[in-house]
Amino acid sequence: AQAATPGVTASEIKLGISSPLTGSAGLSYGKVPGAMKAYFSYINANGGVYGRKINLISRDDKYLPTLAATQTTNLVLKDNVFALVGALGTATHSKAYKAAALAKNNVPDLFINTGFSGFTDKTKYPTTFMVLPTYAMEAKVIAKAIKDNFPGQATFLVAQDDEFGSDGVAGFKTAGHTFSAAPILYPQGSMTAARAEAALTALGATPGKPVVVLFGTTDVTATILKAAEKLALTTKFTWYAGSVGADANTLLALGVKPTTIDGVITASFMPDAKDMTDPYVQQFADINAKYNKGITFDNYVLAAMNSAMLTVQALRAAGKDLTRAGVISAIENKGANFASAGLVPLGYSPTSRIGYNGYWVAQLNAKGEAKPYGGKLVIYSTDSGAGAVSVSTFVRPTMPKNGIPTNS
Amino acid sequence: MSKQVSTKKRTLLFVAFGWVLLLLGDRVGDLELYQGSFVATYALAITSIILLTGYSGQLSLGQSALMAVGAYAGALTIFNAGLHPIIGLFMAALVAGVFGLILGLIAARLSGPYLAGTTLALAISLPTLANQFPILGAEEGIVFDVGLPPARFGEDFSQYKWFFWISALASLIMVWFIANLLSTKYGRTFRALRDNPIAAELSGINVGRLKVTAFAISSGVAGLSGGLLVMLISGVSPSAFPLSLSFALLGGAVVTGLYNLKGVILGGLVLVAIPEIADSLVSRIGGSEGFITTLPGFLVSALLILAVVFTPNGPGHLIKRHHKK
Amino acid sequence: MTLIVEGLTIDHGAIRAINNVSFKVPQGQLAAIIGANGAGKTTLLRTLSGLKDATSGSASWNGVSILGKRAEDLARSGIMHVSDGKSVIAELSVKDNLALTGLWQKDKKAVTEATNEVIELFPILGQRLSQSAGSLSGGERQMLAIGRALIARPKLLLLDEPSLGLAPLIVEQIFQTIKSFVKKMDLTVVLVEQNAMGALKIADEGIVLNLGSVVAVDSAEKLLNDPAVRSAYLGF
Amino acid sequence: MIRQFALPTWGSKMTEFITAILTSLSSGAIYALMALAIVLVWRSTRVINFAQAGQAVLTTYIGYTVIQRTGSYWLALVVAVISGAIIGAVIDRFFMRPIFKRVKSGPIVMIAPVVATLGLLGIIQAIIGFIWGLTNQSIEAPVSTGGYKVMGKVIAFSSYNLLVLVAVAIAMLLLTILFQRTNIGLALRASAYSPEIARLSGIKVDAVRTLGWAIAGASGGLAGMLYIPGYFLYPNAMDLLLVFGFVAAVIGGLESLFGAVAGAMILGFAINFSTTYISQKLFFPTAFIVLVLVLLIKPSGLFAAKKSRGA
Amino acid sequence: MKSLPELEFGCLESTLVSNANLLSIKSLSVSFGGLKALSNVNLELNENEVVGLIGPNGAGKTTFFNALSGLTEVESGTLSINGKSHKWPKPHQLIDLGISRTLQGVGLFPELSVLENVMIGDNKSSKSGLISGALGLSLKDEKKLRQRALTALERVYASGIADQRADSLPYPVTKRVAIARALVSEPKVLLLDEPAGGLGAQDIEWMNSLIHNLATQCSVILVEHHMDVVMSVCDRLYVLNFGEVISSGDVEKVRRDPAVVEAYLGVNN
Ligand SMILES: Nc1ncnc2c1ncn2[C@@H]1O[C@H](COP(=O)(O)OP(=O)(O)OP(=O)(O)O)[C@@H](O)[C@H]1O
Ligand SMILES: Nc1ncnc2c1ncn2[C@@H]1O[C@H](COP(=O)(O)OP(=O)(O)OP(=O)(O)O)[C@@H](O)[C@H]1O
Ligand SMILES: [Mg+2]
Ligand SMILES: [Mg+2]
Repeated sequence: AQAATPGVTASEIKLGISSPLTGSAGLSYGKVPGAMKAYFSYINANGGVYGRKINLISRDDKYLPTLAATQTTNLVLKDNVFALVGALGTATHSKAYKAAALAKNNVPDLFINTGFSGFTDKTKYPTTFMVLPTYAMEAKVIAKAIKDNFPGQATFLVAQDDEFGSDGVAGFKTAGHTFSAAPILYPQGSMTAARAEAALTALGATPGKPVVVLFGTTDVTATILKAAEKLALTTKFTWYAGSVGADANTLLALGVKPTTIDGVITASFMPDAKDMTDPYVQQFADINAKYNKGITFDNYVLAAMNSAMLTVQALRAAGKDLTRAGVISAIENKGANFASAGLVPLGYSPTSRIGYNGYWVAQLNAKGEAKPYGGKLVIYSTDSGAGAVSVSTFVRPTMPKNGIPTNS
Repeated sequence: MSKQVSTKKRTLLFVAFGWVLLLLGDRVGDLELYQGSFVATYALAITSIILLTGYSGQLSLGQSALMAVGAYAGALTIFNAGLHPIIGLFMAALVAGVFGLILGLIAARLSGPYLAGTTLALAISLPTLANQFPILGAEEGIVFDVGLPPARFGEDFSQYKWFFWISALASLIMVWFIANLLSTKYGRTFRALRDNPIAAELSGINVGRLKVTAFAISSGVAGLSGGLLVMLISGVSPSAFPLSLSFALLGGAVVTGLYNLKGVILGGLVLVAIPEIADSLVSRIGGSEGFITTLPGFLVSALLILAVVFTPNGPGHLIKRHHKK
Repeated sequence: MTLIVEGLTIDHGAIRAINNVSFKVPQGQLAAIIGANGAGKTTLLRTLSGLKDATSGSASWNGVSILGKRAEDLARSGIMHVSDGKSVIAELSVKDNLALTGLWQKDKKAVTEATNEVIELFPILGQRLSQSAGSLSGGERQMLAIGRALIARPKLLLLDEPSLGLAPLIVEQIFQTIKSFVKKMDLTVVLVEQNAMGALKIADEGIVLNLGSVVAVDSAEKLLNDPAVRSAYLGF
Repeated sequence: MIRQFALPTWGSKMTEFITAILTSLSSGAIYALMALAIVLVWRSTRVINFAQAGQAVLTTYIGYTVIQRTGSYWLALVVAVISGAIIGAVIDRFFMRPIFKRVKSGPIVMIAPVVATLGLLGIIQAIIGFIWGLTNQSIEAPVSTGGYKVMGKVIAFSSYNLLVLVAVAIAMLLLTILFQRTNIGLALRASAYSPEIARLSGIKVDAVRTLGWAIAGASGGLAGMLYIPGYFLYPNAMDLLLVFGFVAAVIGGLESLFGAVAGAMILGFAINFSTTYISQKLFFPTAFIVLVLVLLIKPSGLFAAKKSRGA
Repeated sequence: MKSLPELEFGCLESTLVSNANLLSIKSLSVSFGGLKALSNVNLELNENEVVGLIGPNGAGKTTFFNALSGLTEVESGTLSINGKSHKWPKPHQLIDLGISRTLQGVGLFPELSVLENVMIGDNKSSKSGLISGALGLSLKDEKKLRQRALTALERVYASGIADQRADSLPYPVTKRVAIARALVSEPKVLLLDEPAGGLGAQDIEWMNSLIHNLATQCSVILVEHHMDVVMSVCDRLYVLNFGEVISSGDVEKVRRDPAVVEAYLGVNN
């Protein structure tokens, strides 16, 4: 049976990733394949997966749908990979998925890096497993946090005008949250300094300390925060930056002042990459230092290594006789119990393809560290639909020794 | 302008070429078929540039936007109106052609950098509009599905072969149309107005109208190739038509040689093969992570420049010159 | 200061435009080069002014070789070429066109003087100074081109069909002007003309080209009276 | 329940309007930086230089490195402007000149420089990625980016915005004087329109064109060093700005530096007003609409040179 | 001979006058800004007549052609053909009036073959539409046009070079091809702008006889600075100076007109 499984030999498992390495999107996400490779190297150095070494082949799609489609097809047809991991982006991956006929060939499409709820549709994407919670979930959690912590304040939403924003808008609607003004939806690339200043000037006239939710990429968060600095409005608002756009390292690198970042609230399902007390974080940071030389350890690297660790567990759970169907059913049946750095529960089941099922609410300090809001870690868990947001008592599984999974 | 190929000969040539492709299609793998489909699609897009720039002398930097118009028109026809994919591809060409006609009427008085600027602005603004109309499906876009190959072709007939048949056939037919058109009156008049608009005007040619005609036809051709492109990636979305696509096609047109259609396949081939080659070259050389990620872009760009420097009129001209000597 | 051309051969790709041509033009002399269309006259001038490379042979001015030099350097050393076909820059004003040859000259006063002289010579240019050169009539452009060259106070003037498209009266006037300049400024002129009659009348020496080769070199007067030349190039 | 707030109306219409004007000015100034560089190359060599986005970013990276080493923005500015000039000159000498030696007539003359400069853009961006890595950097503005306080309110206009605006005005004035009033300017124009006639008139065309590229490169360096502090630094940082700069230059007629700045201001105002008063979604379409409207009225832009007669 | 499609134009206001001039232009004025390039110019042309339009450089001769062919805006003036008045045409409508012209430069299409250049001259006769063109069905029309172009080339003795590129031709030949291009539409009126300019003595002679020949089939308005040509081929002359007609009439009369001698010819001619 083994010979029939593409990408698997007695000594090797070939995996593929198509993601942006260059271009604007490559700035943040270009580190992902390298970080995953670093983790796999670590595993390979420690015996691999049942003796097989993992070989991750990375192809640059520049965040363009056409390239994603051809690169993914290349991975499947030319590189003959066993499974795909960590694909990035909605427009890109939705095209790549069909073009490379992943469904037809039953190619596992593991731990994709997008929160677009469309990917939860098992009939359309039967082999896909998300890792991020959906954008809608995040919106619901934010709505809940606002309700709990800032009752009576005006609220505003600034969101990117695509599936990212529209999923978010839908989530707030589901949660029954209405904003004090129509959401500001901006096309990608249009939130210039001038536009941000105009938007904040308008919002600045609101009495009280309104909550501004930023549902966009990190560079836009930075642009808006810098506009607030200019207009002396940083403390006028309570800032709520979505998980995609709140990487503190990046914000600082983009020139946002530490005092501005101090107090920004965000949601996350992962521990903070700066939190070296967390065993996972520490382990991953060690691996990074050894196998990913010269790359600073940050949230992107952390998330990528975490996905790699999930991948190793999925491969192990599928058993020594590795097949594509085997991996898919292994995640469906055992995925919820995989060890991971995530602080919220994993939701994999035969019916659900969503990975993390919730968020904890964090607040950045001036050093860019994310600490639990209000000093106490509260984990909110929910679904993408109409389900309520509940506080979860989830305790994550302890890390496998040295970060090397031994599950089966 | 040496002796012209007669229409009959050209038709035979196209049929023979189609036959060769058909045979070839049975002998190569899915990946080659898939890449071949892109070659055909890009060749068609380059055809639209050769018609517009090489023949009628107008420079458009917005071919990607026109392709997007065709792509959306096709997708709506198939997905929303539920019509046959062939009608979808037809609509892709037609709607883009009409769009080009309207744009051409607006831009008829523009030339050189002014037209280039206008089309460039179009290329960055048009795709962002797609997010504004829910019917266009935002970033995830609309599925563009030509369906499975007919059952009578058998089990082995893969989706990729089906793609290849459709894109190669559609491109062949369209290029045949354009080649016919350019070999007689229209080609002649396009070139005349390009070379000397005043003399053309005095010879009774309505230069303004003809420029618009060229723009509309070119848009139609681009629209069809847009339709084919999204067929290959099985769905349309705004980001599938970035400005860089327009630019890449211009590069392809230069490699092809702007003045005749003979090399369009080569242009398409280059667009598909060069990044591929650069990628595999780099992975073979190896090196630091930064080196590996930046080198392919460097190589592709460098090749583009070399092409412009050494064969600005296309390899066809090189070969011809050698023959003469 | 003599222009010496020896065994000059020039090709356009496979076409040999000038074949083993030799002649001399001493300082202060006006040589007319005549010959049918396609004889190679323009090609010869373009090579002498540095616009085109020669295949073999030599050419020197003032004892210094001028082959392989750049057109702009030759121009600055006093070799001015007025190319055929109304060589003006259509997008620039008449004034700017005239100013081009003064840009690099040190003596700005002399430039102003020369400019005024040119305007005196072609008064219509004076009336068109701020107009773009592209709006001039064919003949006006020709005047502008010659005027621009004269402002450079050239030592060797290469004129390619200056009478082209000019009214008879102006042709007369231009020929006389050229002649007077030769005297006044001790100018050496190589004048290429279809109007062989007019050219030979003012020239000291005539060179007859045919299909790229020199078929006759003689004093202009003798050529004017040579029946063979008359029938072949003067049309009577 | 969350209480509904109506945005206060007192004076807010006025604030909105004033902010729209201020942001229009500052974005117009930014577009103008790029438009100037584009017009400079166009005027001196008839090339739309798409590599300008890369050149400007590259020089800004050089400036960034200087800041890292010395901490001085002003020194970095000088270095960036000088290296911009050098890079521009090198590009002309080693890329554009060989291309124009081979490309002389026909539509290829329009396309070859476009493709070549795009290729250059790719090369420059790859080189930047290789040297400085593919991550975001930032440069701190040399003057305060805090908005001015007017009648107790902070407005969307800072010393930094003022600096950019003033720099644009000065650059435009100096360059205009250079082009219109000096011999170098005339030589630049003549070489661009007709290299052969310029040569025959004794103008060192090659040198003059290289000088044109150098001046444009220098102003690109200035553009980068002024723009990036208000934004971020990465290899593609000025791609979009290039498009808007080009659009602005076309609006202005491509010939005149004043036109470039005017075009940029028109674009800045159109974009900020349409996004403020109609919808943020009009950000990109506005560029197209404004351009089409202007060109419908004046097909060669607002301040174009007169056309030459046909026959 | 092809019937002229002139009926399409301005028939409504036409007033049929027998024995009318083939072409009649009344009080034509053209200005460029403040410059009066033509003022109140009247010109008449009869069938099979060669009329010369001469004058100093910048007198307005080319402007006259440009006005008649729609390249320059007319300030005032009327145009009538065969007694019927017409609107001033747009450039591309000139041919419909039975008029064709050559340009003062040569104005060939450099990258087209000689034959194609000439075919462009009667592009309108090829009715092939986009669709028939795309399907390759317009061959008959093309063949006919090609034949006509070859005939026109024969008339200027240039049929041997039909397949050469126009930019590879020696200068005198380009002049012939330009005339062939103007002839192929079989115009009633031919406007020639300096056809002998830049030609050598032999070619000028040749051009002379060509124009003579042409006059048997159409009428010609000739702008030319070569007085030999003008004097030998023209039936009548108009002399422009500063945009005004300063003299007109038969050749001998004009030639001796002191105003013309002073403004244009000089004493030596
Ligand atoms: N750029 C060119 N490429 C190829 N052949 C050329 C080129 N220029 C000129 N020729 C050829 O070289 C020969 C000489 O041409 P040239 O223009 O020097 O003649 P000319 O005596 O100046 O003629 P004319 O009196 O018509 O101006 C001709 O046969 C011409 O066709
Ligand atoms: N578009 C224009 N703008 C301004 N002035 C113009 C324009 N066209 C022509 N002129 C001027 O009108 C006058 C007449 O020009 P035109 O070309 O008709 O002269 P011409 O008689 O043909 O002269 P030539 O014999 O030199 O060709 C000239 O003085 C010219 O400068
Ligand atoms: Mg000549
Ligand atoms: Mg004239």
